[in-house]
Amino acid sequence: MAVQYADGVIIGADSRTTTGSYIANRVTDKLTKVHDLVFCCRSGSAADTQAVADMVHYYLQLYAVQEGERPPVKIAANLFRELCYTNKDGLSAGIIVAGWDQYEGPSVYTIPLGGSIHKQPFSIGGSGSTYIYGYCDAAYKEGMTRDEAITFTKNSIALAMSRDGSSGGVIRLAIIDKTGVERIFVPGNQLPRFWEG
Amino acid sequence: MEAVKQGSASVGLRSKTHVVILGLKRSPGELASYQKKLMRIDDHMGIAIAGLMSDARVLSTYMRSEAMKSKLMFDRPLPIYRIVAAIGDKAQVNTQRYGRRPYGVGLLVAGYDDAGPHLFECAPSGNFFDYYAVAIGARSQSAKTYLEKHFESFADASVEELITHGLRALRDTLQQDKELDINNCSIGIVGKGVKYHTIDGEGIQKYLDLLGDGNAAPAAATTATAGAEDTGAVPMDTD
Amino acid sequence: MPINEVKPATGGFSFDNYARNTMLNDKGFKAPGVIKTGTTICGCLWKGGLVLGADTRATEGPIVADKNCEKIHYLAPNMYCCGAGTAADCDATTGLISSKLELHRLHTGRQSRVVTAMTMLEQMLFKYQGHIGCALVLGGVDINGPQLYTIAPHGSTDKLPYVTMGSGSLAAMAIFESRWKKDMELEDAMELVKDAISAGIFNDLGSGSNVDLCVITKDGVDYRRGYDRPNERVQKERSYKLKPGASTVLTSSFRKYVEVLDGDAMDTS
Amino acid sequence: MEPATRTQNPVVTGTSVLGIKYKDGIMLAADTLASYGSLARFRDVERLIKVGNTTIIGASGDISDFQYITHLLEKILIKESNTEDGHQLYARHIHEYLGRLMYGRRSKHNPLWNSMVVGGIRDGEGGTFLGFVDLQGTTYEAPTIATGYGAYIAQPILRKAVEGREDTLTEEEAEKVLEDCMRVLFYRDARSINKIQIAKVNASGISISDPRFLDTEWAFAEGIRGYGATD
Amino acid sequence: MQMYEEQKSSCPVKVPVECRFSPYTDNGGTTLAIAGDDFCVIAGDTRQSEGYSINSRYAPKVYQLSNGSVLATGGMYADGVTLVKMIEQRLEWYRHAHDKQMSSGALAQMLSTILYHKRMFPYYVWNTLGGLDEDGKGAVYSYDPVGSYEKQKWNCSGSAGHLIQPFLDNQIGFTHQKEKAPLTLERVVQVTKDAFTSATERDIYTGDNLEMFLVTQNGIEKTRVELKKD
Amino acid sequence: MTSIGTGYDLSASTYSPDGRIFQVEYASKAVENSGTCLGFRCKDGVVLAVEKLVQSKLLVPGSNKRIATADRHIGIATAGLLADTRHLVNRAREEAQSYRDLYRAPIPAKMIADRLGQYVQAYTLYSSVRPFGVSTILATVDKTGPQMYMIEPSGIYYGFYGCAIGKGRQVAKTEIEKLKLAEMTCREVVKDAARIIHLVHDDVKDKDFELEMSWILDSTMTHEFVPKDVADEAEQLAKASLNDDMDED
Repeated sequence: MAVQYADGVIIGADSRTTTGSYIANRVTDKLTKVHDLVFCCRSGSAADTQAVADMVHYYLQLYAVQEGERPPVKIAANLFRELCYTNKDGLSAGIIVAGWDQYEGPSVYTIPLGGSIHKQPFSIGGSGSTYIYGYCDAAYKEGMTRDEAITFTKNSIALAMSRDGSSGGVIRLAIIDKTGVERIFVPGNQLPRFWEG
Repeated sequence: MEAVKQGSASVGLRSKTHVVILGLKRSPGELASYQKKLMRIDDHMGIAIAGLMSDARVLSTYMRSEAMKSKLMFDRPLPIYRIVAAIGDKAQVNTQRYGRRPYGVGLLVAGYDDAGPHLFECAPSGNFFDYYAVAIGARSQSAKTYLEKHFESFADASVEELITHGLRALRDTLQQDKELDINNCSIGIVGKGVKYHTIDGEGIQKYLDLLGDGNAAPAAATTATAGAEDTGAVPMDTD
Repeated sequence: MPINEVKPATGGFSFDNYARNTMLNDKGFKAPGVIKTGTTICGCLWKGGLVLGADTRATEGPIVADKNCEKIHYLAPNMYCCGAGTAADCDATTGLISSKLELHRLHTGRQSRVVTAMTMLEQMLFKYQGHIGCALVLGGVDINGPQLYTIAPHGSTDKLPYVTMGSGSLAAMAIFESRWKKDMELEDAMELVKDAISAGIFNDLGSGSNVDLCVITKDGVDYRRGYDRPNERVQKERSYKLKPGASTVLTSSFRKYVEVLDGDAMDTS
Repeated sequence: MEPATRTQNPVVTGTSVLGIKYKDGIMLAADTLASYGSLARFRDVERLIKVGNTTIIGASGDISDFQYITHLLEKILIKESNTEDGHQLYARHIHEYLGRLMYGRRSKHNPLWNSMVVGGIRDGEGGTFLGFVDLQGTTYEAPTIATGYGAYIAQPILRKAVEGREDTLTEEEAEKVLEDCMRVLFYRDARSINKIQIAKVNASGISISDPRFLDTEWAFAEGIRGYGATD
Repeated sequence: MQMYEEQKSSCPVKVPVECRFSPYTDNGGTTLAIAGDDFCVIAGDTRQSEGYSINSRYAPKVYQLSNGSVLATGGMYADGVTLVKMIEQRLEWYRHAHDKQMSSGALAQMLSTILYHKRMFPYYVWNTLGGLDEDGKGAVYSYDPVGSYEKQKWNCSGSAGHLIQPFLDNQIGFTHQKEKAPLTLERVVQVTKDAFTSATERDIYTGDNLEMFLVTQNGIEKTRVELKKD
Repeated sequence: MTSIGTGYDLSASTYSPDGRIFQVEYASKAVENSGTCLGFRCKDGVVLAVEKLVQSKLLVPGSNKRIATADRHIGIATAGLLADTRHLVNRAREEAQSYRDLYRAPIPAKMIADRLGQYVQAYTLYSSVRPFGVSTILATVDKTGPQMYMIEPSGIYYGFYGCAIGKGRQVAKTEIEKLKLAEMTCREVVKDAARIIHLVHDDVKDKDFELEMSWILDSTMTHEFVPKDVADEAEQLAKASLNDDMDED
């Protein structure tokens, strides 16, 4: 999940990796850095998305060296799009790209299964996302503060984790703004449970 | 009911741990073999019958298949009370419906299960009774009289003692000119740690020997005669 | 194409017989089974380094093909790799990567890094899209300290403080999940890995026989082949040595040396 | 021949059930989740039940089938108690019955989609009993039993803790090992939750605990970054 | 929040995903029977397994049916249990009718009939029946799941059957050997133990315990030997 | 009008000229000659008590129970033919079970009474069967609280607070009427039940008897025999009060 707020973006994810219903990794870090201020969240085949992310990581490093500046989020997102679209038959990858750049500030892009690209104020994806579309649409406000956005992200992920068997573990958040990246970690035994009243 | 009384007598008695049933076998004639009086139902249960053999066969087949069902479904020996009650229920229906005749057989059911030893009598009326000791069939009243006099000592009796008591009770049902011998009676035993088994023929001799004088010299006057039962004094051994 | 034309080998896999094999397979001629290491392999970090562990059973279907095989493969002096899956794939893959690393070391003159090995393995497995059936646990110590990775057959990777793979991975993971702690002592870590492998040996039929361990620290490697042998065979009741001449002779025919009448006798000098 | 149209699939399902023998009797554990596919749909379903005064059963698999089985057991127990002849069905008998029931249904190609653990007093002579039944009618007894993922994840821990110690393992130790297993299952089974129940049969009778939450450990994960080269 | 799911085939971990119901399963295990002049040894391991998991280390699959016959079942455990229950019922009715136990020859024929009656939905069981025949000689009968049977002197079936059978041919049958050592009970027991310890080494479905029934004129003796547990 | 020799009594499907069915009346006779049987509906449950006449000393005490359980929450006490009782109890069990099969809940009191009543009545309709020779007291607790019904051989049933059937019913009824059942607990009523049974028992005509008592409490909803200590205490009190009465006489 990724959310854009006034000064930056927040991306967050649970930490569960499953094979069937076996949890192959319960503390996965699904927030993948592809450049200093650009991250992605991956869903689908782990092998495919990791390979794609590694390639984008490589291209962005090349870009940064060649252009002499940090790559804009849009450039990163389009690299993902290109790889996913041209190899759509061989890949199973749904990716959210989020980050901050000097031209557009914070931005969030979604590249779903077929390889299309969509710019959105916030984006959710993966198997657990279907459980929280309603909540996210209701709770999202434009121009949230940083703290509001953190709470919104945390709550949304926690809700999905509580209902989706394929999501779970801990919540990892990364807050990206022009100053850099801050990581937040919510252990599995301290998840929000506000809905339980 | 009368069919039961026509049948030769069967006697049953039990201690705290064992049940013994005894049957008096009749032979239809010199050339015929003796009729079977005891039937094994399962390792923990056997019956003695008085009355129509064909009815007894129907009932014993039913009992045997119920015993097997219990083993199949629950892996447990069929509780004695249940099968006795089931037979009672079958018999009751026959008493209430037109076009059916009641069973012409009385059963003594001897069994040992989790709840201990059991001795039941199943009557054609659909009634059944849980006894310490009982006798059915022809001239069974004489045997009952004997049993009533002695039953208090049965609880702690050994199997051997039970058998001798049983034989004595059985002897009291004999017609005057008859005597117990190894051919005309059979014994069924079941109890704690003892699977149901019968003693027939030669095996009985040693118990007959235990009866002592009573058997060698038949008691002088048995007032009980067929048809007219009497609770009058019956000579008997009191050890 | 002339049939006797021989093309030079181009490297990689040969798919020449693919069509033939598919045809044979369709007609009911099954390809020979491959030996798999239905396996328990695992590794965990401790205060001063890491410990890798593996069982030693190799199976071919329900049959134990090798009771004491080696599943912890050498990659580099500071790096070992446990392999599960098709034995040949594990051997070939680790062998290939180990030689590449060696060349890389000769080229750079520096110690190999664990991420380098991991990236090479990952890219190779991803390239073959799962057709190379090996699941690996990679452990090594370099200038970034001790690191532990798993690489699944399709080329996905995980980096974790304790990992398991193979058919006994659930059994071994159960032991780690209930007993692993951060910054353990060496003895405790070895005991834990031994127990994790034992859990696989005794609960997973694909795993069995002995426990191999490999301790890697910044100072070097301590490879303990047969660290624990809980499954020694009992003494046989009888001896089955047959006496010479035990076999029945069905027919016998004796012939004299054949004398060569024509030609030259063979020179036997 | 008629195609196997009656063969359904499990719909609302429960995951692992664990059972062990210990010094004083039998202990079972299960979580309280009923999943609908991967949806954690009902989080308060009790999958451990009491059957008579000497037996407890834990079920994984389809919940509707389990409710039906519960009803059948209730029926035979009522029949049993109605007769008032001093007999009762002990764990061994219930296990046999379930084995026949499940086998009978599998033979009609219409299985009851469950795996069950049966624990309790063996029979009228006393002793303890721990047995397993599944949808194909497969039955067995063992000192430790685990269904579903528990067979892979919990069984190694249980066997290590219990095998050979059935007569010395204390109630506290038994409870702890079951909790440990349920925790590991929560870590590793995507169809589980950390809300569990524990049931016991011992000399003082049957007790089934209220659902309670397990504490879990995640702190070590804070420093983990990425999946490989990037960090 | 993200899903991050590996494709099922991408991992060597065999995850049991039940999709379509199969009424059959294989619970593994090995059984053996050897007939001597006046005795018979019937044995089986006690491991019950499913896939790569051990269900129980002690789930006996060799059953005493009468005072002269012992049946060893391998394959699907539930079918084996059911089959034995069916046989026991038939034996019970036989006993009610004839007041004696069935001979092993009659039992052998009856078993074949019972198996063939389920020709269209067979019991998935490999049976080996051992005991003493009417003359007190050891007899072994081996069956396929649908009732084809053969009287033999020795037989081994189940998961390690093809490993042990040649060994028995050599050590019990002395095929192609000049000297045939007398087949004593002691020798048969030793060969049986060695057969099972060896099978345990190489067959993953065999292990845990060996249960042996020694049938002689004096009755049936049951013994247990531990096997390896890995 | 007497039935003897008229022929109107040979079939349950034959009315006599004055509108009676003698078969049913005969069945009632069977009940009237049976040991007394009492039922008390009190504020926290229902108590059943039976005077069971013992025919032979060879019988095992406690056997041939006259009170049966038809479902966890249903107790049945009867006067009349024991074999018929078992038939009826079996029917009650089937009815209770079929209700459970469909609704997965215990059958309500009125429902079981109605179904049994209809069943008994059906046996008065046909010449091929004879009526039941039993009167039944049905004790149960359902969601509306304790309930008690009595079913006669004719199939008629009524709800009662206190009822008595069998030999000693007249005396017993008078005694029961003296009790304020709606204010009493089962535990208290048990003592009165024991006392009344002892009171109505005719030492002269009848042989030995056993007192059978059961209850079904609101709190447990389970029909069970009164615990031995409670029953023994009640029986002792009953004997004592009987002796007192005699002393007064």
